Amino acid sequence: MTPPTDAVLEVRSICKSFGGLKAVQEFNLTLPRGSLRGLIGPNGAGKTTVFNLLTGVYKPDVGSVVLGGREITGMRPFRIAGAGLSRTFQNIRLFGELSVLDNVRLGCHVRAQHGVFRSIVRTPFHRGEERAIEASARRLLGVVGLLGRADEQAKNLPYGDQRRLEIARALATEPRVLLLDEPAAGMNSQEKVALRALIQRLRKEFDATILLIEHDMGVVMDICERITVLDYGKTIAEGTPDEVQSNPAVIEAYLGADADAGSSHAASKGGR
Amino acid sequence: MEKFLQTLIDALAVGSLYALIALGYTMVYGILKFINFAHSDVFVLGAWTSFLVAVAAGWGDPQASAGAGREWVAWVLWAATIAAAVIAAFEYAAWKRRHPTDAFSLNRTRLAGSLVLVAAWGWAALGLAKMAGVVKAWGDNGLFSGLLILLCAMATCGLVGFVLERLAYKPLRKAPRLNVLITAIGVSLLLQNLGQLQAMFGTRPQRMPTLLPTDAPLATIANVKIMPVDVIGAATAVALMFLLDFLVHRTKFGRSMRAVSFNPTTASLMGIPVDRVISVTFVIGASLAAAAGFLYGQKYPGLNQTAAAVWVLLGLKAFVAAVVGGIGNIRGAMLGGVLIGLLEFFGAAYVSAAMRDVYVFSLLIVVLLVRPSGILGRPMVEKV
Amino acid sequence: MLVVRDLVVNYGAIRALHGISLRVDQGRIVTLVGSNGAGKSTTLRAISGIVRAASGSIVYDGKPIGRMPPHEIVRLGIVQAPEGRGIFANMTVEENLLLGATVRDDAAGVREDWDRALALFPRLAERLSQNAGTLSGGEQQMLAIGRALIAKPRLLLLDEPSLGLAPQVCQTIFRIIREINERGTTILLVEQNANAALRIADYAYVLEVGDIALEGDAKKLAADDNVRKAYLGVH
Amino acid sequence: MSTLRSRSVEMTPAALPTLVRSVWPLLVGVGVALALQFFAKPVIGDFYAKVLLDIGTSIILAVSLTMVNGFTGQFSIGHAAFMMVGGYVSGGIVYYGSLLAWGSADMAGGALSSMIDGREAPFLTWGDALFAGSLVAGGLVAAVCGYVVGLPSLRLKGDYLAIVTLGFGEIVRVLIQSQTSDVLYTVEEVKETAWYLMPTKVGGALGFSGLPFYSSLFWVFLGVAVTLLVAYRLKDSATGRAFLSIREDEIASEAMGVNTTQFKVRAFVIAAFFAGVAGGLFAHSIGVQLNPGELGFLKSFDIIIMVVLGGLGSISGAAIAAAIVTILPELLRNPEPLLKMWPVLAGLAAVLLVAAVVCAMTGRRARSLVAWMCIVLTLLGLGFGARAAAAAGHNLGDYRMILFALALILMMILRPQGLFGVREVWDRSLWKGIADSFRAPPKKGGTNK
Repeated sequence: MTPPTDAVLEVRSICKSFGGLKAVQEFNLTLPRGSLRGLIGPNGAGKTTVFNLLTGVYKPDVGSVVLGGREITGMRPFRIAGAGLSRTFQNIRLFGELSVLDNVRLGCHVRAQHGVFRSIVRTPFHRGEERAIEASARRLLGVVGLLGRADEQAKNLPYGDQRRLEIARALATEPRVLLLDEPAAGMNSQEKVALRALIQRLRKEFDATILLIEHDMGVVMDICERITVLDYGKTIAEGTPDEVQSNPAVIEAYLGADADAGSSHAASKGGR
Repeated sequence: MEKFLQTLIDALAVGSLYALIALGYTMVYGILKFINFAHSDVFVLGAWTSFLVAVAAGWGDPQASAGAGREWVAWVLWAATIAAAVIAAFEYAAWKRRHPTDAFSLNRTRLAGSLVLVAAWGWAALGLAKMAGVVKAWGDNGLFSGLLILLCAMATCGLVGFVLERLAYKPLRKAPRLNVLITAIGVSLLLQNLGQLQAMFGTRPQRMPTLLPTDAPLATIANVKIMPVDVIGAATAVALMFLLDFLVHRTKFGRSMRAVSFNPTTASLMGIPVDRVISVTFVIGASLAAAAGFLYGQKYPGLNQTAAAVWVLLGLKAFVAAVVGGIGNIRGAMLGGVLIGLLEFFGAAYVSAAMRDVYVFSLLIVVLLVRPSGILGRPMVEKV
Repeated sequence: MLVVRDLVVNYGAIRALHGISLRVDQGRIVTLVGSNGAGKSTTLRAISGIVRAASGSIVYDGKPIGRMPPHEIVRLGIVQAPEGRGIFANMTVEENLLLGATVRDDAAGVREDWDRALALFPRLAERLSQNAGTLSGGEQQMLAIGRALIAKPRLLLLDEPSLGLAPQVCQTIFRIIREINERGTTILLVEQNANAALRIADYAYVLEVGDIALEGDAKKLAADDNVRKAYLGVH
Repeated sequence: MSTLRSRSVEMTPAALPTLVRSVWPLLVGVGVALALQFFAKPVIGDFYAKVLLDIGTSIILAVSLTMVNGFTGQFSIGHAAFMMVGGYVSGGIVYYGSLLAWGSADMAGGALSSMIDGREAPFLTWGDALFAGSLVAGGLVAAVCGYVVGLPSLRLKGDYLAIVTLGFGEIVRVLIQSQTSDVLYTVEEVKETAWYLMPTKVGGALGFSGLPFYSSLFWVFLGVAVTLLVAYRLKDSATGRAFLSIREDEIASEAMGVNTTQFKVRAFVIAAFFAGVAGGLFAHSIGVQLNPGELGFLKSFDIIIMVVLGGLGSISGAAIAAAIVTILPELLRNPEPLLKMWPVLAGLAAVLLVAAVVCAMTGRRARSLVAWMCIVLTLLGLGFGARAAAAAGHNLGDYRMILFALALILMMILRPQGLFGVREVWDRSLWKGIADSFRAPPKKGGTNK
């Protein structure tokens, strides 16, 4: 089967188990260029594991990941980042002691030449590159609205700002596909509105292809075109937000097993 | 054959001491996940404490301890006692005023509780030291004094371990591991250099008084004399290890300890007082190291100053033993200790004596690269 | 029995609970439902003393417990079966159960509760000498609850007992929770599986990102569309 | 959207101004080194010149270790081993090189290399060249060792890596101690010995004696200048940011495309190179005898103290701490120079106190003010304490390690990031924190527009 020409990320039935636990089973995904896909599911459904598999933190047991026509399965994370897959983290992983600007500048690392000798001697190209890096870092900070805080230490930012800084840092790698792991977690409603606007803007300005894990259904249902639902490592549904919301399997995954059958069973036995 | 047998005996005797020290490393690592660098200095401290106690009890050369005034020990004990009594009295009065009917627990006021504990403990150690003197005056041949001195050294170093943990490591429970490691290095340097003070042990090398008979071998096999020192040393070490193994695997406290090392948070949900368990772990580890210090001093009586790399290295080799056996694993530490002892002594006897440290550290590097979790350890996974 | 007032908990810069209030009355099953990251587990962790509240109060039987260390809270009779079951995988089932009895001094009472717990979970009795890590998910959950029961709780805190369990096993667990309650233990149940939790509970709170969105009689809430909204973001 | 590469090319400045900007700091460094050698040394006298020399060597060591422990957060506690390797290589080259070239191992250097005044000598001689070359060679061999030690960092982290570096240091020490034999004294002996045995003729456990004293203020501070320049330029570049990111969060760093293993090894190699150079300078210092027993892990701990106290990752912090750690024992031994300044220090402390009180009264944070005041007061107290102790017949200098050990422990508990953290003395954000304590406290959780 040949992938559709516009698919920038193609995941073919990857599986991963830890010990006896099948964390991810037969996960498939095709992301066309410029699309925004949601990935949802209850706690422990394997969403973050999928991200870890895509970005090389874990190696899939079977299956393949193809990014922009290039097989990246099982590569080390930094190579995958170089190939154009960048992510944010569920539990924010910023470089806390470094300045906000340096965090984003580090994102540019993967596109830079960074020779030790060049850095020490400061060749003209090195200076040019540093300027280019700083310019693009500042531009990205402007996009996420953190330019005014460029010189602060990242750990001193408020929570919502840290989330946005992670997005800017990930964007700085000039990714083909951006993976966002719960960007809205811990944000207040005001910040969430801003986040939605930011994501929309990323799609417009950067032509970004985004895969989004999010628990805040308000955000997911609002901005995603299509949604994939995971439960126990399995894909239980895929479709538009409306389809997913009315899918009985999804409702069961979120609200619990078939309520009536289960409870009547429990009630009949509970009275013993 | 003769050489082989002699090497084997030495290797086992010293290896069991390595194992004893390694236990302290491994237990602390098991619970707090850091290398307690200061542990090897506790070992040296144990040797010096037993030296001081033995000399004070009348063993060895009475000139050796001359000029070192250590009255401050008693002063510190008195100060701790009085402070504890005063604080406890005030707390008791305050408590009674608020809860006329309840029973008072010292737990309520941690400071007084700790001080009472430290003072009582210190007095007990001092009592053991005095008792060693009395026993000597009765005409003991060394065995009984040796036991008392061993206990005294264990008690003293246990106390030191307790205080160190409370003051240096407890404030860092939530700090990054690197910080704790640096603190441990700091504590190690502190112990080494405090020990060199004239009011402590001084800077001159000393000779440990011989308590166990060295002239009459217990048995002779193929021209190799089996000395009481080796047998008693190894037997004590093994006995202590069995005791610890029993404690850890068969008692309620040991269960708590293992629970804390597996997951401190969940352990606290079981009602286990995590901090207390950690304290006790330190105390046990330190007193085992002290025992090793005493026993090692009996076999090799040349005591160097506390910052001498030779003695600190002994402790570090024990650390290697802990890593080789699988750090965090108690039986692994025992196995590792014996392995290191064998490697070192056979290497020294059959290849090159000067390179003995090289074998040990090379083994460490090889083990870490090939099987970082050690022989009996299980690998850890980092969570993303 | 337990009154929580204006509880605020921060994890570093993150505010996990924005000041929630709830009460648990003696003899009841109260449930705390809500989606991921709503702060359910954080609430239980604060009650057990594992995380410290930034402000607010937790009062148990008229006694403030907000500043107590966890092991003393257990001594008071508040026992938690934590999220992810908190099994000590390197110990046997028997040792795990015995750990539950850490705070108890009455050997006879422990034996009684031991028998009772094993009667409740006969599967555990068969596996006493087995390593706890080798148990299946459902058995581990049983072990966690059984272990908590041996501590003789007056207030039992259950954190997502159905997590990762097959539906059938879930039913068994919920049935047993009900049984435990009928024998007089008060239960505060945190669940994501709202349908099942609301079915067995007397009173329920619905948490949404650190705030209580809804509260009320569990049976009434079960029929309320707003619960569904809180979970699935339906507008 | 254009790529970073194409934008970089666009922004590349002209070569000539870049050359000037690249070179001027080094020229300044050479100037300072020359000034120290020819103007400062006669003024401060032999004793303080030697102290200054030691400070310079310590700064090179501390700053080089900062590149590993501070930048990448890998914890090496075997740094003295690289120093030892560099020292022995450099010492061997100079010693036997001089022996073969001039028939004697005596110092054949010019005025640049001299620590002894009033010696009539040309400015620069072939001996100096030999010495400079040997330093580079020592550094390179140490760098190779750094590569070897860096490799385990592919698999090991934190305390495990620390132990491996320590083990490596001990192995090097024992090998030199036990596998080398006496130094050869005459040209004939050298000629009779097979060339491949020469590396073993470096003195064994007794140490490498008879090394000529080439290390002068000029060479040492030239080394300091180069080390500081390299360290700072690395830190302020893509490479340095990659180093720091590994320290901050290795997983995130890898996810951002940093080849963490490669950069860790790079850090080890660079650090080892400079430690090797420092070893060469140390080996040829006046009053020093190169001895493996002195360069064990206790020496490594000395360097760690400097790095940690200065702040893990702060170049200037490490340099300042190195200076303090080196000079403090001397000051404690003879506190008079410090005590001469006591009115200044006391005045400073008073100003800080008043400022802190004013801040506290107006409800502002004054923690950093209080911290600085404590530092000033500690200095004063140490001075007076040392004088009192000296009067009572004690020498506080003997207690220096106790002080440093306590400082290390307290620092970890109270200010875990060290005096300066990752920031440099000239960083605005460092002083902003202090300035902030004068202003109103920042609002919590402010959102961005």
